[in-house]
Order: sequence, then C-alpha cells, then structure tokens
Amino acid sequence: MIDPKGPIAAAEWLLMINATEIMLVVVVPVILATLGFAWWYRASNGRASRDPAWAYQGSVEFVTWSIPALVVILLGGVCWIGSHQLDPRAPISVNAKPLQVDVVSLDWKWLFIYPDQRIAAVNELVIPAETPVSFRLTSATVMNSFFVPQLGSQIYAMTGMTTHLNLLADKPGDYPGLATNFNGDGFSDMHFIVTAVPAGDFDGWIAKVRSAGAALDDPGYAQLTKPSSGVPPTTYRSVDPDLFERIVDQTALNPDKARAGNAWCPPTTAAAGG
Amino acid sequence: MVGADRPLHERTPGVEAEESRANVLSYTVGFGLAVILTVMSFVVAQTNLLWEPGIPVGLVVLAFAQIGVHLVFFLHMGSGSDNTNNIIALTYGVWIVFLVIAGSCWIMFNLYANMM
Amino acid sequence: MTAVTTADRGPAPLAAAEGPAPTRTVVAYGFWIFLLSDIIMFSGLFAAYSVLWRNTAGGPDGRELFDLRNVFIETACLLLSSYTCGLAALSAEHRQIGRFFVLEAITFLLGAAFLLIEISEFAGMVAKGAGPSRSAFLSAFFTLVGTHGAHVTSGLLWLIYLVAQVAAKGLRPPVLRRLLCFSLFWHALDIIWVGVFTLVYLMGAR
Amino acid sequence: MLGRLSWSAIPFDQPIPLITSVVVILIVLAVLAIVTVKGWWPYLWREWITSVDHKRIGIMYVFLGLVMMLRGFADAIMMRTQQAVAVGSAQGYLPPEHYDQIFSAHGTIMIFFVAMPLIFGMMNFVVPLQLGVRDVAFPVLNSVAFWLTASGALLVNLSLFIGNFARTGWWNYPPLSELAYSPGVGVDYYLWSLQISGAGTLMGGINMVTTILKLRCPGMSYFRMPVFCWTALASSMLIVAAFPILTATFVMLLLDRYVGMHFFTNEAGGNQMMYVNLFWIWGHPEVYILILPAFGVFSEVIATFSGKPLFGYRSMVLATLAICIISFMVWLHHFFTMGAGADVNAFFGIMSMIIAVPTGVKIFNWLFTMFRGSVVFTTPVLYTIGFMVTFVIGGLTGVLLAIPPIDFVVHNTVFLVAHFHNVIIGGVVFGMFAAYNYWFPKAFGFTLHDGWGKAGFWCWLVGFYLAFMPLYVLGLLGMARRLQHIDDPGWQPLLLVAELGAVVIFLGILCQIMQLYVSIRTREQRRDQAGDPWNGRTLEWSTSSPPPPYNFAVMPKVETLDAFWEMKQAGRAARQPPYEAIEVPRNTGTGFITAFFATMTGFAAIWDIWWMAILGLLAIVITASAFGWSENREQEISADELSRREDAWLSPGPAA
Repeated sequence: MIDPKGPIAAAEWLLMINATEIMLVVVVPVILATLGFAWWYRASNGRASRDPAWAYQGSVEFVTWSIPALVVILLGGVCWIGSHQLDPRAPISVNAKPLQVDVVSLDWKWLFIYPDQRIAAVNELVIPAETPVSFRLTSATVMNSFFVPQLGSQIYAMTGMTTHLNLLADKPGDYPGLATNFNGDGFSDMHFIVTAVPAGDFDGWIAKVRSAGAALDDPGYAQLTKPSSGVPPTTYRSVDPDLFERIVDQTALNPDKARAGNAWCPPTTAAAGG
Repeated sequence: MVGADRPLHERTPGVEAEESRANVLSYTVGFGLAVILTVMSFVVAQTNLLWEPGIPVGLVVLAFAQIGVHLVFFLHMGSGSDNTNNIIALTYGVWIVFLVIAGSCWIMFNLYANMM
Repeated sequence: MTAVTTADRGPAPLAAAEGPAPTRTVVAYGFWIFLLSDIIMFSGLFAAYSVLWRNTAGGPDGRELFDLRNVFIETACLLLSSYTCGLAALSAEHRQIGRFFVLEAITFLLGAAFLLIEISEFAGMVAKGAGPSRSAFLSAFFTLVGTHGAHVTSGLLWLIYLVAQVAAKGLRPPVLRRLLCFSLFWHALDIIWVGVFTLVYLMGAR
Repeated sequence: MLGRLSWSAIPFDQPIPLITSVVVILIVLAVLAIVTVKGWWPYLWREWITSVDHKRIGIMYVFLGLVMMLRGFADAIMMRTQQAVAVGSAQGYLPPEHYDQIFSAHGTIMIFFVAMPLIFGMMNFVVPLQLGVRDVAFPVLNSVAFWLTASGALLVNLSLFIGNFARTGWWNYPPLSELAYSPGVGVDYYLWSLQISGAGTLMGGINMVTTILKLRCPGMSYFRMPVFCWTALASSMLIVAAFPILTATFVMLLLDRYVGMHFFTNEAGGNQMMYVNLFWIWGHPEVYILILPAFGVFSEVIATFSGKPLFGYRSMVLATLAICIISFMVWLHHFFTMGAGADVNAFFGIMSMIIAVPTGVKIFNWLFTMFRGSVVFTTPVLYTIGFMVTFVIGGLTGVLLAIPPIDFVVHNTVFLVAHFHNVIIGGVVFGMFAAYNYWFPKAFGFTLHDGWGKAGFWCWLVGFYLAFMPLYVLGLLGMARRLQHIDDPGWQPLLLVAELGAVVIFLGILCQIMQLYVSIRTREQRRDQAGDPWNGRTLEWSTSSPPPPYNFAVMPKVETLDAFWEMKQAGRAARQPPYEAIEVPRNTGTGFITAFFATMTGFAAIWDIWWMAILGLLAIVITASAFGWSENREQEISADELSRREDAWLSPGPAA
C-alpha cells in the first residue's frame, strides 16, 4: 500500500493522504487545544481567568457544529466521486485489451484460471504489465477476500457468487498477494506472488506453461479442493475454460447436481445494477 | 391495590382502566374495520380488480391500514393527554423495522445484481 | 415483574404529572418496549424471508404450497381471538369475572384452532418433501411462520396460567397488570400476523 | 445419554489449555474454599446473589466485566506474543487450531463480556441515583438480566476446559461457521453463550429505557436529566432495537447447524451475505451502545472537575440522539469490499461520515467545558484528556475507513484492528476506568488511591500507543488480521514494539490491582463521610456513600439542571424530614436460579444432551411461573428506621 505499483492503488493511496491531511487540519488543533486548555486552566494556575458560569454561547455552538460539518461535506463529496471512479467493477480505460483472469478461493490456496489462454495456476499469478486485468472471483469453500496491496482494491470471493475486480500493474515486478478474510486454519499460508512481466514476455510464459505440467481436469480439480496449506506454486497446461462457471454453479464436482445458489433479485434492480 | 385506583396521567398502550374510550363499541368498530381490510387483502390478491403490477403495492397499503387499525382500536394508541412517549417509541420501532427490511433488500439485491 | 411502588405511597402531588409514574403505567410501558423489540426481532426474519423467498433451489415455491383458504381461516381465528381478548380485558376492568372467563376461553379456543391449522399445514408441507431443509426459501418460511406460531403457543400457555391466577386470586391489581401485558402481547401477535399473511402468503401465492 | 460429551472433550493432550484449566480450576476451588471456611455463603446469598438492589447489581456487573477483562487480556497478550515470535519461518508456540480460538474468544469476550457488563454496571449503579429515584423500573428483571449475562460468560469460559471455542473470528461468518466447515462444539459455545447473555442484555435495555422515561424524581424533566442519563437512554434504545436482530440472526445460524436449514449455507439457495448484513445491522449500533455511555461519563467527569456546567448541554443531548438515529444507517461500511455497487457503497460511506459531525461537536463541547474552568487533575480527568486526544485519532482513521476506495485497501488488515482498538480502548475502556475511579467512593464509601490510579493511566496510555500505532503502519504495509504466523521478517521490529505495548498495558493492569489493594488497606483514611468527595453536580452525590438501599429517604425535588449543585449553591438541603415509610423490593433468587438453568440448557444444547436441555428449559419456565405467582414482593422500611439511618449519617462524627 505504501508503495503503489498501479493506478488503482496510486489513486487510493493519494485519496488516503488527502483525506488525512484535510482532517489533520482540524485534528491537530483539537489535540493541541485539549492539552493546552487542560494545562492552562489547571486549578493551580493563578494566572488563568475563570468563568464558572460559562456554559453556552450561540456563536461557539455554531462553530462547533460547522467545523465537522464542513469537513464531512468535503470528504463526503470525495467519497461519492471516489466510490464511483474506483468501483472495483469499473473497467480501467487504457488502450489495451484487458486480460481475463478467474480467481477461485480454495482451502487454502488460490486457483487462477486464464479462460482465454486455457491454462491455470495455483498460488501463482503472472500478468502482463501495463495491461488491465479483469478478475472474476468466486470461492469453492468459505468466504474469502482477494487482495494485492500494491495494486489496489480487495474484494470478497464467495461461493455461488461472482465478484468483479479490475487492476493494472504499471511496471514489471513481484507483488505479494494475500487472503484477508479469515477462512480457517490454513489462512496464514494462503498467499501468493503476483508477477507482472513485460508484455512481450507474457506470451512466452503462456507458451512455457502450455508445454509442461499436468492438465487441470475434473479429477485434478477434485484433488485440489481437498484442504491443504502452504501449497507451492503450480501451473496447469490446460483447463476447461468453463470451470469457473461450473464452480459458481457448484456443479464442478458433481455435474449431475442441480445448479444451486441462484440468487434472485427484482428485474428492475438487475437492470440498473452495475 | 394502589395502582389501579389512582388517576392515570400518562397513557400507555393498553392502559384502559377508567378510560371511557376503551369500550365494547371501540373494539367492535376496530374488529369490523380489520375484517373489512382483511377481506379486501384476500380479494385483491386473488382477483384482477387491481392492475396486476400494482397488487403488491395495494397489499402493502392494506396491511399498513390494518396495522393502524389494530394500533388505534386494540392497543389504544394515539389518544389521551400524554402519550408522546408511546408514539415516539412506536415511531422509533417502525423506523428500525423499515431500515432492517428495506435496507437489507436494497443491499442484498444490489449485491446480487453486481454478482451476475 | 415487580416494580417500585413507592410512587403509589407518596403524598398525592408526587403521583401527579411529576415524579415516577404509577406502577401500572411503568409495567405497561416496559412491556410495550419489549413488544417493539420483539417486532424488531421479527423484522430480521421478515428481512431474511424477503431476500430468500425466490431461492427455492429448484424446489417448490409458494404458488405450489400455499392454500389461501386455510390462511383465511387462520386469519379469521386470530382476528376474532384478538377481539374476544380485548373484550375479556374490558370485563376484567369492570370486574365481570364470569364474562371474563367465557371470553378468555373463546380466545384460547380460537388461538388453539389457529395453531392446529398451522401445524397441519406444516405437516402437509413436510410430507410433500417441502420441509425446512429443502431450500433457503422454505427455511425462511418455516422460521418466520414458525416463530410466530411459537409466540402463539407461549401466549396460550400464558393465558392458561393467568386465568388460573384470576381463579385463585381474583382480579387484583397485580393480576390485572399481568392481564394487561397479555392482551398487549396477543394484539401484537395479530399485528405480526398481518405482516405474515400479506408478505408470505398473499404475495407468495401469486 | 451425554450426547457428544466424552472424556476426549477435556484437552489432556494440549499442554497450554490443560495447564490454564488446572490453574483456573484451582483458583476457583481456593476461592470457594475460603468462602466456605469463613462462612460467607449466607452473607453472599442474602446480600449479593439474591439482591435486586440496582446498586449491588451494578457492582456485580462491573466485577464481572473486570474479571473477564483479565481473561480477554490474557488472550490478547498470547496473540501479541505469538505474532511477535512467529515471523519468517518460525511457527511460534500456538498452532493455528489454538491460535484461532484465542482471537475468536478475545473479540467475543471483550465485546460481550467486558464492555457490555461494564457499561451496564455503570448505568445500573448511576442512573437511578442521578434520576433521584429509589430503584429501576423492574428490579427482579434486572437481577435476571445480570445473571443471564454471567451465565453466558460462564459458558464461554467453560469452553476452555470442556471442548473448545469457535475458530471463526468474533463475527462468526458463515459458511465457515456452518456445520460443514465447523463441525465441533466451538461455534455452538459461541452461539449459545451469546444467545443467553443477549437475552439478559435485552432485558437490561428494556429496564433502562423504562426507568429513564417513566421513573424520574419530581421536577426532573427531560432537559434536567444529567448527560449520563441521556447517553444511557440512547444506548439502551439502541440495545432494544439492535439486540433482537442479533438474536434472530443467531437463531437462523442455529437452525442451519442443528436442523439442517439453509439460511447461510453454500447449498440450496442459502445466502452467506445475508448473515453479514444482519450481523452488522446489530454490529454497528453495538459500537455506539458501548461508546455513548462512555461519552456520558466523560461529560460528567469533565464538568465536575472543571467546576463548571457542561458546555452546550442541549447540543450534547442533540448530538447523542443524532448518533442514536444515524448509527442505524451505516452498517454496510463493515463490508464495502463485498461487492455492492458504487451508489450503495457511497451512500453508506457518507452516512458513516455524518456520524463524525455530532461526535466532533461533543469533543468541542468538552474542550469548551475546560475553557475558563479550574481543572483538577484527578485520575478520571486524566482518562478524559487521554480519551480526547486518542479518540480524535481513532475518529480520523474511522473516517478514512468510511471512504470506500480507502477501505478497499485497508479492510481486513491490522489497520482496521488498530482503528477499532483505538476507539474502544481510547473511548470505552478509558471511559469505564474514568467511571470506576469517579463513582467508586459512591459505591464503597472510600476514594481510590490517586497515585496508583495515575500510574495505571499512564501505563494504559503509553501501552496503547505502543501496541496499536505499529499496527496502523503494518496495516498500510498489507498485513492481514488474524495471521497465525507472518512471513515477512521485515515486520518483526514493529510487532515487537506492539508486544512491548501489550506488556506496558499489563503493567497498567498491575497498577490498577495495586490501586485497589492499597485503597482497601487505607480505606479508613479515605472515608467519604459527606458522600460528596468531588464537589459533584448531580443527585447521586446528595446521598450517603454508599447509598442506603432506598437511595433517598425523601425523594429530591429538582428545579434545574445540575440539581445537586444548585441545591448546594442555594443552601437548600437535598432531604428533609419528616420521613414516611417506603417500600423496597424484596430479594429473590429468581435471577440466579433462572441463570443456573439457562447455563444448564445452553451447555446441554451445545453437547446435544437433549433430555438435559428440556429439563433446563422446563425448570426456567417453572422458576418464572413461580415468581409470576408470588405476591408480597416488597418490604417496608418504617419511618422510624429511616429517621434512625438518616440521622446516623447526617450527624457529624466517626464512621457510622
């Protein structure tokens, strides 16, 4: 967070610094006044003037309500705009076709599926730098949260649901990623490295993955769903591009099972949502 | 022994002792209104008297009316010299109920819509 | 539920607009607050039902399961029992003990009839394979309607207990206060039922 | 016969819980033995266990809260130590299955069994005295409420010896807390202990609301009520509105676990997000349930020790009520990152910020109360000033968290942990310590030692900053909360500083224990004869210390705000004969017996011992019915006795 490596994280970091500065303008004088008043008006200070009846003054009251109100109006405006600009669902507008990555939270490792490239990886996420990455996230077990601090926003991953997140890495590099929503005993080891590679190298990585390793077929996925922690990074040379949808439908392990967890919302909300 | 034969200065829902308002007539009027509203609800729900998409709205309005009837005629809200406390408590309760139900629906349906 | 009775014993001006309220007012107000909190508890269940009512997981929905004729009879029973309960409270205030017993007996029978219909409805649904663990919709349905039913059941037990108190002790002020709380409780159950039959049955059956 | 319960439930193979269990059991046995040998049981039963006196119940609440604070703090220091040593490849001394229980228990205990009992204790003890009345609206219900809270606390502690506690965090989010992922008894311990204590809390809340709205001494109009009563009213109104939601939510989770329903499961259309939503509809108001009474305490303390009326009383009341209403409209900010749309996130973000306005007003008003006053630096005042400085920092980070894009990068990290400890320690805990030091002489008739109290304050203040400022930084660096071990060795220095902070807080606790010990030893020198050691402003200082069972022999008549101050100024005695006989409620074991059977029922339900659960429930119903049938619940104190007791107090001379 302190060292942002992408536009989302950079914007969020800047927003945080700005908001902190705005509030410090009020907070620092309040702290100083608290200490100063308490010290100056200590009972033993003979030089302090006293007015033990002074309990109300309209103008002071007006100011005490106005100061926090003004700060909140300012920050409220920032909050509204920021929420829309930095909505995790909002695509990042740059001149590059986004890379699609599907993320699945398992006990206790992350599965990354590249549906367009038809490959997959566990606990290892390789992305091209300067290319927006469009994530779809779900969980095959309990609730979790996907977070790469240096790239920005985190978002929950939940069974039966698909959440969306858009991130972009400015420069090549290794950025730690982690799970932040506690999900059981293996939680502490559920982290991974995001490797942003120069755009040209990404195709090379894809080719390398395709040429080696196992295929992530249904038995392989079933094996993966068994709880394990501290799993070393692994890649899979091929994967069913619909695996993510099947995990969301909860039919990945048992294709005969009825689709479950279909969320319902009123049609009007569905149309307006997004 | 003492509570009941004192004059009541603050009315509380259902405190009807020594009150001329709470009588057989008021209960009967309330009962009659409630019956009418109930029958209307069932009729509206099962017929096409009301414009089809408006039926849920109609049912909600009828339910509110009926709850109002219960509050006024059975629980004796809204009368008496000082029942401000009761009304404030009721308003607060209604507000919370509204927040819980409407807020949950708003949030959850928005989440659903964003998770398709 | 006892309360400070000091106010009742103080000199006359104390009990006037100033100072602690009379016991009866205090007890009724406390119970009123409890009822509001109970209604808020129900609002949590209503919220869960509103969110989950289409999550049938391929199982039956309200259209298949609900029989509005039964619901109408249930509603009629409960409404009528609320009416007789109100009249019983009036007779208690007027110390008409015979009328009181008759009206409370009718209240009890109507409440019991309501419960029986509800139980048979539940049993029918479970027999059809539409039990509470079939889908989120049915979980929410059984919990919401069942919690109301559980309230009615405890209301009926409470009613027996209070009528026994009246029989044993007569219509003394403490007993009258408890009766007052009971009728508040019974009326509140009716209010919750209005929400149930509107939201669950009438809307769900469409 | 015994359901899931067997010898394997006792942690024979885990040394840490086993040794802890043995030590705790030995301490408890020792205490019981001393009480038995000294023959204190009849006294305890008569004067405390069966007491329905709001002051005694308040004191027992505070005692429960303080004892549980030691338990919660033990968990805290274990966690800090684990995180300080389990860095890099080290795994520390706590395996995940144990560590996960500890942070779950720490959060649950600190919120439900430390903070709640403390605020309830203070409200119970102080509110009737400040309102100038003789008791709360429902004294027996009060006793039931207290004992149910104690019952919940007992169940949580039982999980240490028999079985285990939840490993799901204090929110207990499904589906992790569902049977499929948490098949053991841990989550059931969590749910049943909170359901039982939640029932008690609700009763307490109803009691307080009724007391404040319906029982006030003559002349005590709303705008003559002390601010603490206002905050107690607002807090109780939030309890009445919020706790039923928690009950309903837990009922749904219990049904999922016990009956196989699908509210929050991964299957059959269940919706885990609904739990999160309902939990925080309760959870956010809960924050204000805790902090509002603390605000009330600070208002009383700062006015008393500045020798001035509270500045902007009406503003303060308005701000309290505004917080009471708005705090119910912000709950989504606990799950901005769940994926709601920008409009929803922004709406709840802005609503959350709006709460900062009335809170800011309060800070300014305390500031202006000191202005042109003469501030006496007693321990409660130090806590108040420490609070004002610390709380604005917590408020600042709170507003940051209310901005969704910022929350996206700090949510679920230790930044969040630092924030809520900042407001809960800096706000609630400091508030309760201020209240403890402020009202202790009223409760026990002698003042607390100021030197040890101040030493305790400084340790807490310094310890807090050492423990939590590093966590802000670590959160910004991307450290998730609830980590059993930490991979980045670069974070260890900061974690060691945080550990040091916890140690300093521990020193603070030792100072407070010393303070109590020294004060009791020297109590004769610190007797509070007049009942008004601080030159107080409100009615609780107009009666003796400790107050008689009936509080006021003659009910005060109030004409202004700060009624007792005005009486002293006008030279008007707060009480004058002739006395009239009064009635006080008779003691009853109803509360204790109910809670005993509630514990039994809860324990049986946790272990699936159904015959015992049914027996326990029946016993509760019978206890309640027996009480409901009883008459003659008051006893009379005659005018003669009143006169004798009051004269003994009012006449000058050695301790009466």
